[in-house]
Amino acid sequence: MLLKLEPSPEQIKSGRLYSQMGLSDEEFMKIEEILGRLPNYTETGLFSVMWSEHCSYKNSKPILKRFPTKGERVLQGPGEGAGVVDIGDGQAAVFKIESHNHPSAIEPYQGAATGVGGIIRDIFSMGARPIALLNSLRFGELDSSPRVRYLFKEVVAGIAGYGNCIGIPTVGGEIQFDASYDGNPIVNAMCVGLIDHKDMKKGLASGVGNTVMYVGAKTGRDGIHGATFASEELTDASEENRPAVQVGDPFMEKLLLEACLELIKSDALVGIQDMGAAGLTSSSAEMASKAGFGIEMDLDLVPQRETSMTAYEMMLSESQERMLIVVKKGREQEIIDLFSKYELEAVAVGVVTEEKKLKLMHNGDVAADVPVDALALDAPVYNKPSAEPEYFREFQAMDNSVPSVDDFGGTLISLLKQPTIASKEWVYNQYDYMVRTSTVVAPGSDAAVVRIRGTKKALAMTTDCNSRYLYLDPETGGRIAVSEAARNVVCSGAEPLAVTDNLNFGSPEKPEIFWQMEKAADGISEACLALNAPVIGGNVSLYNETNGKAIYPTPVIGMVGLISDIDHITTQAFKEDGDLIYLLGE
Amino acid sequence: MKFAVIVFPGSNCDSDMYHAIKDELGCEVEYVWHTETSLEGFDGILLPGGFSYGDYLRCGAIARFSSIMGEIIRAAEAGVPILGVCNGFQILLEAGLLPGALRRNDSLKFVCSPCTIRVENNQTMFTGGFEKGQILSIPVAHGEGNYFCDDETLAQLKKNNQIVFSYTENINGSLENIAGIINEQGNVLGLMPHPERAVDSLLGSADGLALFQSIMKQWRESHVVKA
Amino acid sequence: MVKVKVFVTLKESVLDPQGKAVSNALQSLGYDEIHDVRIGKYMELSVEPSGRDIETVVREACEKLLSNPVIEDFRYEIEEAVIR
Amino acid sequence: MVKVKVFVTLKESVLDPQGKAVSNALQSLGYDEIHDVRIGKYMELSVEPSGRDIETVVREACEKLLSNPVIEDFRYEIEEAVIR
Ligand SMILES: Nc1ncnc2c1ncn2[C@@H]1O[C@H](COP(=O)(O)OP(=O)(O)O)[C@@H](O)[C@H]1O
Repeated sequence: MLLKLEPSPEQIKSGRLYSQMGLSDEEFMKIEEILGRLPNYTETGLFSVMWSEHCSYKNSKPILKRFPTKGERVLQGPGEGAGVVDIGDGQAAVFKIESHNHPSAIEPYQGAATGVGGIIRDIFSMGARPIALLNSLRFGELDSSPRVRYLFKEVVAGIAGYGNCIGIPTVGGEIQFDASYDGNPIVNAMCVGLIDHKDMKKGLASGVGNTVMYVGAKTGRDGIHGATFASEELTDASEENRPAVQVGDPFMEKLLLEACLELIKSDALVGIQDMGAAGLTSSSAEMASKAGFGIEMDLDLVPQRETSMTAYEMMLSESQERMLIVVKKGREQEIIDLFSKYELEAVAVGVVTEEKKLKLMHNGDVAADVPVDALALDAPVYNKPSAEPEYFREFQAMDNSVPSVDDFGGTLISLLKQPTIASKEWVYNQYDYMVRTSTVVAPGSDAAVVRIRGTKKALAMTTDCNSRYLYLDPETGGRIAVSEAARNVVCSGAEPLAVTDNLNFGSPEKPEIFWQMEKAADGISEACLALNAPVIGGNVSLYNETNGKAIYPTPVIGMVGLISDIDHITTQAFKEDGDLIYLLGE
Repeated sequence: MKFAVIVFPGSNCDSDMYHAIKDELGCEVEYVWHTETSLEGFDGILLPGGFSYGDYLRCGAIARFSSIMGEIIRAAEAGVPILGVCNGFQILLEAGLLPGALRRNDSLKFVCSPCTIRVENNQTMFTGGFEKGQILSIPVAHGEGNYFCDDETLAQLKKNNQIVFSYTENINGSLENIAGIINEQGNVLGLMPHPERAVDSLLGSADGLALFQSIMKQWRESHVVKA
Repeated sequence: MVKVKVFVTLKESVLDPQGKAVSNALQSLGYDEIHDVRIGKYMELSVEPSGRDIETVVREACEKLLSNPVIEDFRYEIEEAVIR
Repeated sequence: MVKVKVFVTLKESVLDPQGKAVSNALQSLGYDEIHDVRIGKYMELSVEPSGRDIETVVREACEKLLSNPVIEDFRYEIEEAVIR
């Protein structure tokens, strides 16, 4: 057998090899202190992905603390795969938004497709049936370069390709074009699901002796270090040292979805979590840490697509369409049978242990042995310095002026021609927005409306964010983003329930960017409080910069509202000749 | 009358079809998993849309080897009404139960939108409830709905009145605007538009309901005669 | 293991919209000398020699599954087994 | 006219869901000897000889448009011009 030579612990330290994985000198010292020894190569890898911004939120935790997360309807706030809000009759809505900006910049079709696949897994790993998808996209100016057009075209095709195939309608979204996104597009995908309260599941690995099982696609070398990659800014060199790109398999995920929703009904299931960013590492460490237990896994048992994979590669792979589940000891065969009906593999790969450690065996050796809390809970948190940017002071000092318009008709037409304002039919006609035959209000109106079969209820949903406002004044812009979402939901006849947000910003190492994050969060919080629409989950995507230049601050707001009677749905279009038109508000 | 909705791995309009039959038509219906080998007790067979086997290789190419297909072919010969919608149509073509093939849309893009089709033949067990020439609003959602067959087959289709539906506007490049065809025997219909998505005016159109009603009516009549 | 290469192409009489789109794109990129593009599938199979005649197996697989005779033609090449 | 054949295949470590589905299907059809299927694209170009080096033109077209270097590799064969 071919053995790959990995650097020794001493070489990792003396050669500062950890820094290539995204760990700082201080972080490496902290790891050494936690372990009381030098970490080996695999262990260094585990820490590097778990302590990346993408998994640990080390730079954004102080920001997220500002959000109101509680409310009388909230059944699950931030901290699980997705948030859950009560919608009455023992039912709940489950939703979350997720970014796939960096992968989409490199390989737009697969980047967008796997983004959709990932957010769907977040929903069904909670035990919910996904019922709708939305997205929020940003690109450079369309006519600025063929590359931008290519990104746009392929991202849309990737979203369509995945959502259409798996059979979840893509019912809404928004798109803006602006030069600030030239080299760094924004691709955020949101999924909404439906669940009965009694079926809610958590990502918990509890009960000593219970079995840890791996289900779904085999592990390959794709996406190794994706989480770290997502936590770095894009440079021209990114093209070369990018990880093997993940390819989505929506067909596999459709089978996984149906199998998992059947599994949820089984009392053999203890916990379930999807393998998203940092794959096997984050799912195992988080499930164990949250439950207060440990996990021991034998990596030789992990289904592998490629030969001679190392422990490091298996643990860091971001192969798609995989889940980690914990089942009651002795009930494994039932689970294997259930998955085999869907032509899927379910393999026992480990056990829950008393000692709160993640212990990995590979080829008969201990490949890693680290405290789970050190990976998951005790990741460093930074309070980055913040500073009001120069540009903001200048803008504030400027006088308000009203633009003078002579030719109203001409100006209106030229506005309507702006790609950001123009009809998005070209985009949404590529999305199957009707599958599941519940889409009452299709793309093209304000919020989309999806009925809940067997009831009079429906959910209204939307994604919104005008990042230009946020650039000009992040606090006011944040308030506007939430208010716009709420207006869209209300105009469809719904009462806002809750919010999921995706904080897309530049590098938090820059005080001006961190300031934007703080202010935007304050604005969002204020509006959420005022509208009684708490934040029940979300995602953070930082380092959205190309060669040092940041995107506009883009905290995308996803909002879901409840319509209690489908007879009260309202749509955007004028209905009849002679109807009166009113203008409400200031 | 009792319908079977065949579920292949990757089918995703199965529940839409099921609810159309159960909730809107008010008829008995059951899902049948593709590994089954019997369709005993069913009076109508529905192959729903979706992406069986991910539409990998060619749409419908892999599904047509499912074990249930042997039974479907037998049922076709026995005159049982069989309806294939979208991916179901693709499977019927691959299985040779209908002539021709579907290519990628000429736009090379997936198209989902409301759509109008014309009833070209109302003398079938599926279209008895329509007028000839009637225009129906039935949505489409497909990437490969561009119908093709050779000249000889086309001449046959025309001669036997097998072209049942055509698009009023060619949305995908289909030969002669063909949206749906029937077999010579008249009991196997395949079409790209989704009648099961047009059974409730809340969602935009209920024009598809009459298609299912026609099947039921025909069945009732033939069973009254037999009884 | 014997490596088999399978080529599936659209029949000549069948229009190839994808090929046409690619050839237009090439023209607009300035590759005027490229006139006509036809796009098909290329498959590599690894076949373990069994009792059956490999050529029969491959031909059957092509006829039954890998190509659709209504619109496609196929061709295959069977490579000599590589000795390691 | 020179006929050029282009083969575009997925890079080795990139998942090929399509190939996997087809190889499962072949197995269940009883072709147990077919173990592994990888599916790629096969293109035939007709190139009119111009002042430019044909190989350069083809390579550039492959890099720029016909393949996606992030996940695919390509290979081409240039046939001798056929005299009619
Ligand atoms: N911007 C945000 N606002 C609120 N909650 C957030 C935000 N970003 C992340 N979270 C929450 O932090 C938790 C961890 O998120 P994440 O690592 O993205 O989960 P996953 O691994 O499932 O993608 C989730 O519960 C998520 O909802």
